[in-house]
Amino acid sequence: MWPELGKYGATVINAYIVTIVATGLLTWLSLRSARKSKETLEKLEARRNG
Amino acid sequence: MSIWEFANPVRFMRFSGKLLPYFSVSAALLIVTGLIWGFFFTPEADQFGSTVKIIYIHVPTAMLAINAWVMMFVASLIWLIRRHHVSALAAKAAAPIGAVMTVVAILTGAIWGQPMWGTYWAWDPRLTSFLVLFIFYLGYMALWTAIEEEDKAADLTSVLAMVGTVFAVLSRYAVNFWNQGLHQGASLSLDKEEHVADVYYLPLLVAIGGFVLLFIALLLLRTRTEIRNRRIRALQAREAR
Amino acid sequence: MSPTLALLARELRLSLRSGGGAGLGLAFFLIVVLLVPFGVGPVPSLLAQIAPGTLWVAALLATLLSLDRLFQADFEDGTLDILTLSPMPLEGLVAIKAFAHWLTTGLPLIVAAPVLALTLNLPDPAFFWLVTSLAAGTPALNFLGAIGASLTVGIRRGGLLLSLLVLPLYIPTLIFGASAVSAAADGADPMPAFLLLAGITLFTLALTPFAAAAALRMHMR
Amino acid sequence: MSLNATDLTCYRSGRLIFSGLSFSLENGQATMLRGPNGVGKSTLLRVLAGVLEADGEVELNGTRLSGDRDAVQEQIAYAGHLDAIKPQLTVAENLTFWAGLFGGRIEDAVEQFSLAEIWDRPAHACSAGQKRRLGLARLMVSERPLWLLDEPTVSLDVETTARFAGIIAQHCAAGGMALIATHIDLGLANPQELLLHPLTEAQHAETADPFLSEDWT
Repeated sequence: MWPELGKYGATVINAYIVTIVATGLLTWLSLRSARKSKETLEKLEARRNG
Repeated sequence: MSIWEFANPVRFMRFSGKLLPYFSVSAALLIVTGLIWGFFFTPEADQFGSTVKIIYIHVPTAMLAINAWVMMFVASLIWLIRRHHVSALAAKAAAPIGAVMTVVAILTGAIWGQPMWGTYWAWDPRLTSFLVLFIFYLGYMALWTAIEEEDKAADLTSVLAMVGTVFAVLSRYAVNFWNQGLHQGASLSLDKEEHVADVYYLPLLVAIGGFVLLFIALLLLRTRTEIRNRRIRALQAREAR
Repeated sequence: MSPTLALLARELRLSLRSGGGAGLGLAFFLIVVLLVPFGVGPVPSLLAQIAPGTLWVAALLATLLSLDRLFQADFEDGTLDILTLSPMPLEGLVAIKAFAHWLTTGLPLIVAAPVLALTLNLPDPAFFWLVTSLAAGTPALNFLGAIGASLTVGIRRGGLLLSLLVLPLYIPTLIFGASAVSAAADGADPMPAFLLLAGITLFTLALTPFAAAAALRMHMR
Repeated sequence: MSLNATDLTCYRSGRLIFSGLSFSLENGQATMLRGPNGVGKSTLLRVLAGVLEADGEVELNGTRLSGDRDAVQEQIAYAGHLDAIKPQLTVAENLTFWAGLFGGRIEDAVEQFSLAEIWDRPAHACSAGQKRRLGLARLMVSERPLWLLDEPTVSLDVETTARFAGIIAQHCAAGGMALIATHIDLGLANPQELLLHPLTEAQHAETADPFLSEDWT
């Protein structure tokens, strides 16, 4: 199943790892800030309406 | 109904909230499909060996790195002309995504260059241009954070996006001139189109589609965050009065 | 006295007075260029090869040094408000201020560059092109700087941000300017690079007053 | 000449400063702009000068600010909180610069504001009152019909204030106009008054900021 990567194996794996880590980090940070702002806003709205 | 209806933040929130899950799921599906297909089920190329598999990540991220800036340029223009807040905030939200894509494109390019050129970094016009683009992203984001009044920040970053676009393009050609002028550039490049045969083309297309959808999903998510932050600050300012 | 001359005279006077920073850029230019041999070693052939780039990069950094005051003082003391009411359009005002800035920072560099080039062992045929390329290229540095200065006016610690914004804009000018000198030093034809350099400068002179004036108006409203 | 403002509404960073403001001034009139702190007097003056943007229309001698801003601005002299003086330059250099830029004559201004005694002094060595005199002298050298003055008498002594009131009266008598935001009585003969009222609670809630929309979900 695992493909034969030959002498360039490390190169290919590294490139994939870098990409996955970077986009994963970006997505995680985006989600985290989204959650934070959503919670803050909900608290504010609740206080305004309640 | 005109497209500008969505420039209203409230309407944008409703509509983007509905779309976001679809974009997220399809982005994940396409990226996973494209990358698995590319990584496991495509043959090696004569010239590149297994490093050809890097195109499935390098090409989409490089495309997004440039197109995110183009999108910021258009969004900034819309803000300057029609003064739709969502447009300015979308440009702000796109910058970090574009910057990360640029970094990934540079890193994957450098990692690929190591076995191909014998060095991680060659002042290849393409790599160099991406480095320049990255600096433009940094400056753009830094200007956003430096100005406290949001509308003023939107105005000024838009001007920077205009000027930056012109000079990013100029730099691209200048860098070409410079590299050829000084020494023969590395002629081997990862994303030269003639190297892409059908076997690689289809999974590449899927991966590109996946990354574009990922960009849209992240853009919607981050724009929503920016809109919420604006509302938070506006509400807090009103309470403080 | 015409408005243009009045403004130009005031700008020159201000930059030559204490705290104006006209001499500072030149001193900075000297120091940067003289530091390079300490960094790379005193080998004449090596210095000769890096001389064009060194001189151009140093010129670029020296220009940057006093840019942050270009509009800052006028913004802080209310002069900018009055200037917008003057018969001169804001675009013209930006152009004159940038031109005055070039007279006090760019021009001295052009004069000092050949002397410093001697210490770097620049080949003889390149001297003419060093001066010519700096004369054709440095105005672009000042005018592009005006964009950065107008964007960062009124920002705390704007000087650092200014460098980050302006330096990438300098890339085309740097490339063509240094290439022209290098080509002359190597016995090649410097004209292609020089013409492109001049083109970039003309383009910049035409574009930047509008961008910088727009940014200043945004700051004031 | 005449100055007409129609339905001026101004927001600063999403906050309403004043709304629906209309008034008109005739030539030969000095008008006191009055109202409590924070009511938007400075903002109004800057809007009229075309430095700030506002909804509504300003018309000076039939020229609309939104139509031809340069033509309107070329009839205006503005003096704000800041004197726009360069401390490195002498009084003479400061004033001749403004005269050169606006194309006016300096003799009258030097005499009226008694600048001769400090003529060659660097501006950084001047007292606050002297700087203010220099700043106001700019009004005369710019030779513009409409003066927009924001607290012009701050740091002036009683005598100079009286003299300045005389200068304003002179300017108006010669067909000029002046709109002056001030807390003190300048002692002008029958000046007009323009009173700005603080916003009501309802107006306070009013906002142009789409991020404060009530139908948020």
